[in-house]
Amino acid sequence: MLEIYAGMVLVALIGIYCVVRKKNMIKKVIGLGVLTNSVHLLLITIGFQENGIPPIVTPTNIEYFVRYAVDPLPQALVLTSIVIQLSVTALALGIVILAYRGTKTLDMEKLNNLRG
Amino acid sequence: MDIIIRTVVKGLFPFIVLFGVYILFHGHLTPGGSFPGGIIIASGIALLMLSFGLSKAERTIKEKTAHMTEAFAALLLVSIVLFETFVRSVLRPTGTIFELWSAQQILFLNVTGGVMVSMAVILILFLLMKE
Amino acid sequence: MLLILFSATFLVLVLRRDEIAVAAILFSFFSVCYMLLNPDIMVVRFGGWLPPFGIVWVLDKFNLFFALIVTGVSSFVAVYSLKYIKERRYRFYTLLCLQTIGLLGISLTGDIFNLYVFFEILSVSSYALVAFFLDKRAIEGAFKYLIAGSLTSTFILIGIGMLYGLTGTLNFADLASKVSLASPYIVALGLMIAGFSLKATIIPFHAWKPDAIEGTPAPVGAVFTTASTAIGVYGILRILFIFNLIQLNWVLILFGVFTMLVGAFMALAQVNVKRMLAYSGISQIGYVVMASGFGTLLGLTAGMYHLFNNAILKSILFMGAGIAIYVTGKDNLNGMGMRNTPLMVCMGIGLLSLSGIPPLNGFVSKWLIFMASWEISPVLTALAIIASAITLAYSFKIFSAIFLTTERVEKDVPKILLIPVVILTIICVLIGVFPQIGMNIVEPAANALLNHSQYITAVMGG
Amino acid sequence: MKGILFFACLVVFGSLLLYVFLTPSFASWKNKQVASYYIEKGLEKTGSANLVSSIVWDFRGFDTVGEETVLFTAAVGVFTIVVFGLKRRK
Repeated sequence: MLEIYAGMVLVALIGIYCVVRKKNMIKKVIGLGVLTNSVHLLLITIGFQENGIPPIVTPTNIEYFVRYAVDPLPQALVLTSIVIQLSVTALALGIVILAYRGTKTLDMEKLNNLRG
Repeated sequence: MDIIIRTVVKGLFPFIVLFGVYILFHGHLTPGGSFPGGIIIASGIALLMLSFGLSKAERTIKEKTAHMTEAFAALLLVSIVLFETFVRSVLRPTGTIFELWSAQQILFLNVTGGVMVSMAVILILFLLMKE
Repeated sequence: MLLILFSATFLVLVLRRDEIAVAAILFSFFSVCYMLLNPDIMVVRFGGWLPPFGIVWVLDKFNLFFALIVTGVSSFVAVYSLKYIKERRYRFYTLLCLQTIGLLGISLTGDIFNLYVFFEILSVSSYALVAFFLDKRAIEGAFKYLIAGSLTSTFILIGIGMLYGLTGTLNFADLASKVSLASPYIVALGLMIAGFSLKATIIPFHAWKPDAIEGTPAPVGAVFTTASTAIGVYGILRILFIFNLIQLNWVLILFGVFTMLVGAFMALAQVNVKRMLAYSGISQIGYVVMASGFGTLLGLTAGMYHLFNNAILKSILFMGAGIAIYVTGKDNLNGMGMRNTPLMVCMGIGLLSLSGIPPLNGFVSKWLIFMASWEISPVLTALAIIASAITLAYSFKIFSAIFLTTERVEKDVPKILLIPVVILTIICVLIGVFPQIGMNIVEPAANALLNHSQYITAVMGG
Repeated sequence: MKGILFFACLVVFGSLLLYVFLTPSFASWKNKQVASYYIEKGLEKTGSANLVSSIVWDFRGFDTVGEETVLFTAAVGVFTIVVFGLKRRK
């Protein structure tokens, strides 16, 4: 289990680094995606179980289903969260397109004229 | 674009949409459901846009149609879920459990949600491609 | 109520009529008022499932108090925007309705993941509203807000994941019985509080706010500085009190004092009206957070009363400044001179009340805050009075820049822009003269927050 | 200097997260009453073989509606921003 959690934390840190330190706007949006995906990984891992089977009842597995099925709730949460991430990314890209048309650059520093 | 890509896409497009619809309708039996199904349908349209350009895709589904369908599907969805207890008494789960005609409420919601998701994603794609 | 709000959103989009949206938001405001009269805690179970398994909305006094602020501000803004927004108005109203849905959902829900979903509805619609004017400043503000907002809402999601992993449930009331003061829980709740501090603009998380507000339409600025900050404070208070984390309150007091002073000083240095008002809003939130951090009934009442008054005052000021911008076409403090007697009276009252001059409502809540802080430490009282004095200074700066300059524009102000401002000013004076009116709403709310065992039994029992 | 400080913050944040994930009771099956209720009763209560679907649309249907609303909001927002932004430039 340690490897999965460590991997998730590593991916999350890469995402935060990308969002905060990169100057390019597209890279910032990509960083957001990486960060959110790492959280999805975390949520899925919470439902993990040894020898688990998918939480879908079929005629063949109905006898031992209750004992081995993994937790279905995090999967539902991830499904919801993916849609939210999709919509945020779409809106972000729309804003980036407009910013690019206005200034012909993707650099955050050159866009930055609101200060103080 | 390339003729090979165009031919392949032309052949593949109906099957992609069909596969999406299959996933929508079997959301309560197999993995998948409204969101994956809707996204698969939308990805078919995205393929059309990439290979044939916006105008051909516009001929398959109009931007305005997508917008209106999305709004109405969303409205339907909200009203169904808010009156869920009432709906459950009308659409009583009948039929044997592992067949298509079971859990009517979830089936119906899956299809409505799938329509909404696919239309929303198609709309967003249209808008971002217009740039 | 929610169905009407939802359907109004879609109808506005399809039919392109704005009056539907205004009617829907007003309707939700009045239904919240009606529900406040009900003494019991109401629990709405969606789909008929019992609480830990399904989603519930809990309508207790504390939740309804925030719902009242949110819908009240939104309805005044909706009336005001009928004239203020000139083009693409039906789009604006669609987004405004969605934002109201988000705010209302956050304040009423009793489920932690449902809270996240509504938080995202609020965030996504407000990103779009910030970018609404589509000029360079609006785009930049929207992008900064989007990055900061998505980063912190991811923190909230991580916090939710941790809580689910530690306790195996997502319901507030169910969580409250399982969460203890062990350190893993504190990390999880701290992440969520950090997420809400962004909306509440407590000082290390404040940087997006002035940037975002500078480019927005003024009525949206009013919603931002009142309703979304109120929602942020709601999240923080709900988490702190229902999970009994009152031992951590010194953190709140520290951040509150810091926010209060820095916000006031920054406001003094601004030249743009909207930016100055944004910093002023940050400073007022500092008062609220500090007073709530005392943890006593008096402190909590004072803080929430100040939040309530701040909502009224900031709406007056943003709408008044919006009228000035509408008439003169500039938002720089130099060159905004205009003459209009009713507006001058309203803005004057609003600014005086903001800095705590006696017969007005700002004085009532500030006096309560001073009293509450005196019980803890006189130093805090002194700091609060200093911040209040600075408030008076920048209030005078705004007032003189708009109404006392030599070059003034003589132009009629549309009546519909003035109506909400005048109504709010009347409420402001009324509360100042009869503070008991506001007290009747605030005190039950503070009591409901402190006696959270009632909340838990209402949700779980029976 | 700023970079080093930032990396230090990242490391502290990451180790805090790991600390929580490695607490012994984290994600253990015994504190999952809600999940076991879904697994045991989900099939007979909703009649859907796919339990994820039954949670998404039935037990927590309101969440999903909220999620579709987010998608709708994004579509409206992108429409507002992009289409009118393009018109204004011309």
